[in-house]
Amino acid sequence: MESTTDIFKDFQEYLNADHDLREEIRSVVRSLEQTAREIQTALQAIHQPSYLSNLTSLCEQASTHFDTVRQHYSALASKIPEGQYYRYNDHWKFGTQRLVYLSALLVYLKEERLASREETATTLGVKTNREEGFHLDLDDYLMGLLSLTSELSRLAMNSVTAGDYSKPLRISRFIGELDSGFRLLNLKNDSLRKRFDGLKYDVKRCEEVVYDLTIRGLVSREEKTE
Amino acid sequence: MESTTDIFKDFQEYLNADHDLREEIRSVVRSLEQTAREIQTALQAIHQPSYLSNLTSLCEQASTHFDTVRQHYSALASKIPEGQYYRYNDHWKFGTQRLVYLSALLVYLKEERLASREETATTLGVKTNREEGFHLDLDDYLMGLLSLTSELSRLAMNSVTAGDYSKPLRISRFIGELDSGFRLLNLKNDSLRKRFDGLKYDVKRCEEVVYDLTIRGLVSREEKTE
Amino acid sequence: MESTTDIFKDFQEYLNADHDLREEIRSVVRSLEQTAREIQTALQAIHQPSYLSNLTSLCEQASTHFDTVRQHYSALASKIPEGQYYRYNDHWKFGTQRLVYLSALLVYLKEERLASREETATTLGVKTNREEGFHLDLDDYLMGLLSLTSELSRLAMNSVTAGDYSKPLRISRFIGELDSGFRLLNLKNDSLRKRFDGLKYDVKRCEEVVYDLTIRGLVSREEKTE
Amino acid sequence: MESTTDIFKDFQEYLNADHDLREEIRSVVRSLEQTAREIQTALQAIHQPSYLSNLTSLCEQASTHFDTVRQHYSALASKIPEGQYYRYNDHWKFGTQRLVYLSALLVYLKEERLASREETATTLGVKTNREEGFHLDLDDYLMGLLSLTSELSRLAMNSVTAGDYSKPLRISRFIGELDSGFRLLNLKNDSLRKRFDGLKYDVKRCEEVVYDLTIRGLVSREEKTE
Amino acid sequence: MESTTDIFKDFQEYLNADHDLREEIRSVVRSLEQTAREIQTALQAIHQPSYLSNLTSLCEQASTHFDTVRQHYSALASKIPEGQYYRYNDHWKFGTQRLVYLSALLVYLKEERLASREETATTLGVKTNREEGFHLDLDDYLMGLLSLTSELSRLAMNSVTAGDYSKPLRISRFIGELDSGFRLLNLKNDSLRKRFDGLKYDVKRCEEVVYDLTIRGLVSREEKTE
Amino acid sequence: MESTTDIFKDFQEYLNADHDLREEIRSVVRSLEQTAREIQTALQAIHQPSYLSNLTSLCEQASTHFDTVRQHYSALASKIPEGQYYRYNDHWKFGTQRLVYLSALLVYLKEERLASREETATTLGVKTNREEGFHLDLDDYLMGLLSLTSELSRLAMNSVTAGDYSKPLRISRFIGELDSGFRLLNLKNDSLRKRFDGLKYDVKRCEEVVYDLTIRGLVSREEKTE
Amino acid sequence: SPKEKGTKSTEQLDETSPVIQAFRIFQRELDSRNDRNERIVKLSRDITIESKRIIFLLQRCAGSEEKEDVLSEAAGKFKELYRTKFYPLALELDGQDPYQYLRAYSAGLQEYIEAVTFYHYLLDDNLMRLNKIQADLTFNRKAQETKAGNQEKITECVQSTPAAASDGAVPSPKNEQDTSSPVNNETEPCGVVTVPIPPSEYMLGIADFTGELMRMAINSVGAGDLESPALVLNLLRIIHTAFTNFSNIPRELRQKSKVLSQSLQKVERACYTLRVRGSEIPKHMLADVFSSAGSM
Amino acid sequence: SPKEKGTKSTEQLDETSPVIQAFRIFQRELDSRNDRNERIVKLSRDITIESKRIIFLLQRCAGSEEKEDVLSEAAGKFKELYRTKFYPLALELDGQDPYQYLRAYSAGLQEYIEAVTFYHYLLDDNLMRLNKIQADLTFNRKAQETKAGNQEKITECVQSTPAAASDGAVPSPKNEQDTSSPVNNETEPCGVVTVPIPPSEYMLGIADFTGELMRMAINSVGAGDLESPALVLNLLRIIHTAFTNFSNIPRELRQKSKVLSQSLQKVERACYTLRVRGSEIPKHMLADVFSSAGSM
Ligand SMILES: [Mn+2]
Ligand SMILES: [Mn+2]
Repeated sequence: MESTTDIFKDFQEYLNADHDLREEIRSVVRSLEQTAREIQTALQAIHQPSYLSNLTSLCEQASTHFDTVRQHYSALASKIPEGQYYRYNDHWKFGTQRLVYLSALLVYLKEERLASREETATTLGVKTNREEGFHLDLDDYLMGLLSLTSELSRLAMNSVTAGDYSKPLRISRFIGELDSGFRLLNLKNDSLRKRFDGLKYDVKRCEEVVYDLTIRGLVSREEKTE
Repeated sequence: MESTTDIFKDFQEYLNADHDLREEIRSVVRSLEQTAREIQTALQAIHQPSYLSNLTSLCEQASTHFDTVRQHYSALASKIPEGQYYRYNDHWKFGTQRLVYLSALLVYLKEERLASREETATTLGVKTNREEGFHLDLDDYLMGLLSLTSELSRLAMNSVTAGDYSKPLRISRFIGELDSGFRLLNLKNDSLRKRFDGLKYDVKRCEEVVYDLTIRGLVSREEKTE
Repeated sequence: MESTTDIFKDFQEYLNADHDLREEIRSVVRSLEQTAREIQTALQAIHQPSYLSNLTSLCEQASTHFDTVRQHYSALASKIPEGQYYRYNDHWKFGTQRLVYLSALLVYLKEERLASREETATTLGVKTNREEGFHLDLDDYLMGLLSLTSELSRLAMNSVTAGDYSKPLRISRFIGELDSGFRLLNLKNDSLRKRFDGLKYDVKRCEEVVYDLTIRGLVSREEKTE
Repeated sequence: MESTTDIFKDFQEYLNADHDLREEIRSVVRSLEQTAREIQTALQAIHQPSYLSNLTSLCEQASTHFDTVRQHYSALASKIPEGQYYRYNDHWKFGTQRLVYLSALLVYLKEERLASREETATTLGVKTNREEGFHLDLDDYLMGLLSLTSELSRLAMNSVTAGDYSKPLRISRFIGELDSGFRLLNLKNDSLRKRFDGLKYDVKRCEEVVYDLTIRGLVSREEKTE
Repeated sequence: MESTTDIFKDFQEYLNADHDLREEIRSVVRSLEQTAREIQTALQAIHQPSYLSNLTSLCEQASTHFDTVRQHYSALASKIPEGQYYRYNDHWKFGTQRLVYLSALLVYLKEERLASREETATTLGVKTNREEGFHLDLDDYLMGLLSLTSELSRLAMNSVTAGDYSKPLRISRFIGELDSGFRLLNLKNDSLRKRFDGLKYDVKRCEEVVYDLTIRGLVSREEKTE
Repeated sequence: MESTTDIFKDFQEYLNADHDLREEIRSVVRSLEQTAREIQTALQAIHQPSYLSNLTSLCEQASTHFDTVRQHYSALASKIPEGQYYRYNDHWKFGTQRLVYLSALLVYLKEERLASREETATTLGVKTNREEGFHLDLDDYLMGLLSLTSELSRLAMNSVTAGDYSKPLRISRFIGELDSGFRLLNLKNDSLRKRFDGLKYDVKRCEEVVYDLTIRGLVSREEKTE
Repeated sequence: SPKEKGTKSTEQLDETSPVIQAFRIFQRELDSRNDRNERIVKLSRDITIESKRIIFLLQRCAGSEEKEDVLSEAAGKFKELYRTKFYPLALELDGQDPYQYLRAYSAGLQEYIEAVTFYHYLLDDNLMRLNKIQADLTFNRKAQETKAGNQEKITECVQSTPAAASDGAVPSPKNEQDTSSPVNNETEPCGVVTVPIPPSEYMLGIADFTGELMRMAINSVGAGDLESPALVLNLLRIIHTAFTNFSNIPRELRQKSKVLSQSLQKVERACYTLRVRGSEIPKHMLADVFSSAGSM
Repeated sequence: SPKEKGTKSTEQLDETSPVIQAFRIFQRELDSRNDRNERIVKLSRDITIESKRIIFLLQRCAGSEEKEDVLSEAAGKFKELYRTKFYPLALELDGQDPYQYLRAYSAGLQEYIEAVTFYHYLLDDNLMRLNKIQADLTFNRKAQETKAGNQEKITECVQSTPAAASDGAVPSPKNEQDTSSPVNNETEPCGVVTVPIPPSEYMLGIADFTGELMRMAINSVGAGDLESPALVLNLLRIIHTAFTNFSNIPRELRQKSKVLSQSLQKVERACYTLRVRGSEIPKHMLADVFSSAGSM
């Protein structure tokens, strides 16, 4: 009977360790999400009419936050035992998706192009591939991009309000490209699919803005096909 | 635009690979569960009055099935990329618990003792610890043991029907030991805890059989305290 | 535009016809279930201590109800357009399962054997195979058998109360056989599987009765292995 | 006992056959939906400013995909045992609705008229009526049409962006006609009704585009009443 | 549009009157349920081993509470406008069912027979038929009886604990008779049907007690068929 | 065991006292909510085209209702034992939030600014801080503001219908400022957070109105940045 | 029928047992109630279907020239509905506590109220009052008592004149007893039968009616009718304000008031769009533009 | 910490705006409240875990000879719990409206009550009263005020004597103000802090305790203790009867009373089984049989 008791004592230690680890993960993730919220708040300024003038400083400011992000991810990565990423990743899934969206938004604002998965991983301070260690899961990267399109379609409209009639055209084209990209994917009936179904509304919204500009002659034909 | 398309093509490959892998896993797991069912069916014979005479052949027969089990687990293990056990383990969790129960039942039938986690892992053809590779998760091992107690308490009763009056005493002692072991664990309110709550009825049932035997003098005092 | 209107008028007729047909089906099925309830009530008498003496008249009486059953099924069959059995079978699924159970119970009471699918279909007045017309779906036949085991396990206990100590043994064997049979099946996680999971309680209950009889010497060894 | 086992062996075969059939159906349907996605992606080009010039080639390209569609449906039809269409049609319902929409869109793009149920069935390679074999269910045809109106209302707007001011008028008239047709139906509170409730917004959207063109004199009175 | 506003003012008055009346009803019903709880508490003593000795005083004590019950029902009846019993009866439905159960329990304890609907109505101080005024709804009477069977099946078990081996037999017979009675009814899929489905567990429980007594020879054959 | 019974008697008294107090609170709160509904009804007139002409009288009328509000809060405050505000505040939470919204709406209509927490508390006749007594909970104040933004975004649209093209710009700016304010807060996953998530729709709605006006040149650049 | 069979199937029961004897009585009572309930449910379902059809028909009015035709077609359908469904329903309810069967006919009644208020709104731009609706559902049975067949009875049912029904305010629960309120019909001596409409059913019907108003307003813009949205918005606001101000309202009504508020905002948005778009050209041109767009 | 970062992140905001200024204040207030709530939740979670452990430990008593040892081990664990969890919790609640944080510590409190009443039942077969439990959770802070470090404070906390806490009846909400009820602790002048136990939390704990009683009764049969089930049944019946008779009880308590009723019936069944099985041999033999079965 001695041995039976021993077996169960070992088990108890194992259970306790799992519980403690989850507590620690939860704590880091909370800080991570807090930083994400701050970046989000800072970037809201892009919808203000005046933002064009201080876009650079805005981006710089947001960029500094990513130092903190990288620290948090580093702390997180150090806690996850090798090979147990998928045992615990529900904890940081949501926060990561948000940070992908924010870093991709930053890239778009600065260079009007798609942030690649590699550079996004670098910005977050994680690996691109699972084999290398704590990585950016593909699903999370894609979910982040779908949040980006939603924000950009709003920006298209507010650009008009701010008097910039050409940006909506470029955004519309960019979102159209992303839409084509996503259509290539064979999505299952999961959260990604559901979110992707929302993309068509972003596409439509941008098309409406372009339509409004076109019918009023506020945009030249050259611009449209440039 | 070329590059955007490329990015998504890569993604599609990734998604397809995941989908295909899950299909393969599902297929192996289906075979695994089929084998488990066959072992279960074979072992049902222990409740027949006549089983004592052919216990050995019964166990041998069941044992051969475990060759198949090990092959399936080997196939399964080879499919799971390193570090992704927990990404996919929902697929085989249930089947593994069942096989733990069956292999522990076999050990009990043959040697009337608790199958340790290590030997159970060996019987199934998997590792004991996560670090070593595709392993037997602790929760699944424990769940399997709780199925075992339920089956044994039934066996205690049917042994009497079959005319074997000493086996119930030994089973009762064995289940009592397991009960003490589980009581050492601080289980959370999860499926394990729920399952454990049923254990007391298995204990009680065995006690009652012992009682029935005792009051009729069908068991000697020596046997009881041996 | 004329033609567009015509197209839609045709559609309307189609929709109305479907609605009316469902109403008619519902009405026949209601009568069918009413008859099933009556048979059920009549057969409840088997749990009375006195039933042995008038088992024959009981069975005869229940049998006459099946004339009505066959009439209802004949009415039902005539309503279902060829090839649309599965479009509407949700309506009569439950009632059919109940009638399978009742007719199989009748067969067991009279001859202590399993009613085959063919004879059950005949008793109900439907075909055995889909190709022949309105048929007894296999799932429904199996579900009916699982209701039978539940009723028989109750009968095992009440037989003891009525002083019949050998019937429980025969019932226990019969249910054991059915259990083995069902274990051969590869059931999906559907309602059949769920219902089958309940079968183990019926098996256990019978085993307990046999155990109670055995430990008190109320049954001879010969009877048990006969 | 022999016979009981036999009975269950037969059953197992039956269950396996059903399971295998569903697997096969699922596999064909997956291919079908994949093809549908490809057609959809191809036809998305109609919203690009440049599409007018290559409408013909676009339609031709999409048309070729329907060869594949017909092959898939032929494979599917050959799998479904006679009279079991409604047992399995949940599997292809959604895909069929999508293909109805795509083939009706193609007909509209080429000839600006409603694709009849007969020709749609032909394009898909299925029968029009249930009696003839694997057919196009009426509900699915109607659901497909409702997806068409949504796509066309979007096209009306994007046509303006692309500089085509007369297409929106024709689309508006076409959708108006469909709306009148659907109003003739007494729809129950099902998915069709819900979908139809959205039609009024498509109608309105087209009217608004026509309005925008009219007040700017971008469309002649003759065109409007032609 | 003044008159339109009047419509809503009238309706508000109607709502207020309805609300006030419901408040009054609720208040009486609360007292009614409190009295029911007290009777229930008093009658819980029947499960004590000692209750046989003071059954008479127990029943007398419970009886006096029914004076209060009748007063409450009289107050309640005076509040309900003629022909609106079913408008408000949700308020007292539950309480009435409980009181039916308690008064029927009292009758059973005293005379071991079924309390008729008429005498139950009289005990509660209400009419038997709707036409006569505030009445005892048949559904509520039947629901009360189903609570009775549940309590009696518990009593059967506790009687054994208290050393009374013949009461369970009489209870089992009584519940069996009620079961036959209920089977005569064509119940809809309502709460009564659901509750009736629970009756089979009460029947079973009593049968088990009788079985336990029989197999141990604790009850003579005469007693069983008396 | 007498003393055990005492424990439950004491507890019953406690429950009764609690129940009575809650009844009283509910009654006051009902009056409070009725007054809130009347204010709400009066203020609905702001969505009518004609409201500008009688804004002053409208506000005055609404203001008088707040005398009643203060009386109700005074009655309520006198009922709540010290230190038990949060025991009962579920009762008035909803009503208070509504009144915060209404009084803040009034302030906005009159002066186009944010009503501070202090002045809102004063208007309602309660304290600002918990330590001072019956107070305005911060959560309730914030929830009220979120209802305000929703109402104002609706007003923005209706103002345009009424021919006022500049009000939407001011509303949009005001809501934008509130949005920034709310972003400073670290909201938990509670009702406030959920409600705040809805704020983005209000922001968007206003942005759309401003966009619609801008693209049609109905608003001058000066107005937008004034 | 179930009753006969029930008797047949239980030959082995001990019919001398008081329990069985009592349950035989219960059996008859339950069967009779369930049968009545079934018949009422069936009538209600038919009323729902036909009312929905009438609503569909009425929606065709939106800005259309065939309004007259549509309205008279609807009037005919209502007449048929009274004759074939509501009169039989009134007979079923005669002598019963209508609230016992309200759940069985509530759905049909609400849908009918939705249809008939919609019809009357199209007729005279006003909200139909409860007593008017109630009068339509009150029938004079006297004439039929002498006739023979049931079929004829139904054919010749006549609606009582509005005067025969309560003409006063909405009855409050307390005083219904002593008024000629339709809800209490047992005291009617003159052979009048009715389908009682509890005021809350009326309001639920009104709430649904606002959904149809919204649909009509949005459809009518497409049909070139630029006035309807504003008119409808006016009525919707009155109803919405009233609903907002109701206290003590039942849960079902509260839920519908949320839908009502959404309908209101949809029409507000339509009016907003008309204004914004109208800003781009002179008013008189606007109507012209839309009406020609709609006449295609 | 969130606060610093919040400040950093918003440099571009217009800090002169009254809206922003007001929200800066709200930010601080919300943060402070949320932080306190977080700390309390954490303490509550720890209390839950430790109480569950104690209950597990106490279940080992069932018919066992090591009862004395187990009870004294449990006593030690309770002491540690007061020192490391309840005293810090009392400090957090000091000066607050405890009901504001009740949801945060309710789970832990109930689990603790379950554990401590179980412990006392094993000690003296009786139900522990609320004022006794409350006294255990009331701490005298005076001694610590002079010390320096927080750590030391906790180490040396002393529980106030029972007399310091309310000794009377369960406080009713109306009169709590003027009694020395623990729920209202702001008027305590003598440096006493407490974790207030609302009576309904006490009852919820009692309800859970009955579940443990049931477990113990069933386990003890196996251990040869044939008396426990009857004793436990007695207490369970008293509690069950009391719960049955409660009026105005909160929903949560009503739900638990269903579980209680199931526990009662499980123990009733155990007693029934004992009787039925006991019928087969003389009473004195029965105990003998079971006790030897249990001692294996
Ligand atoms: Mn409607
Ligand atoms: Mn517990």
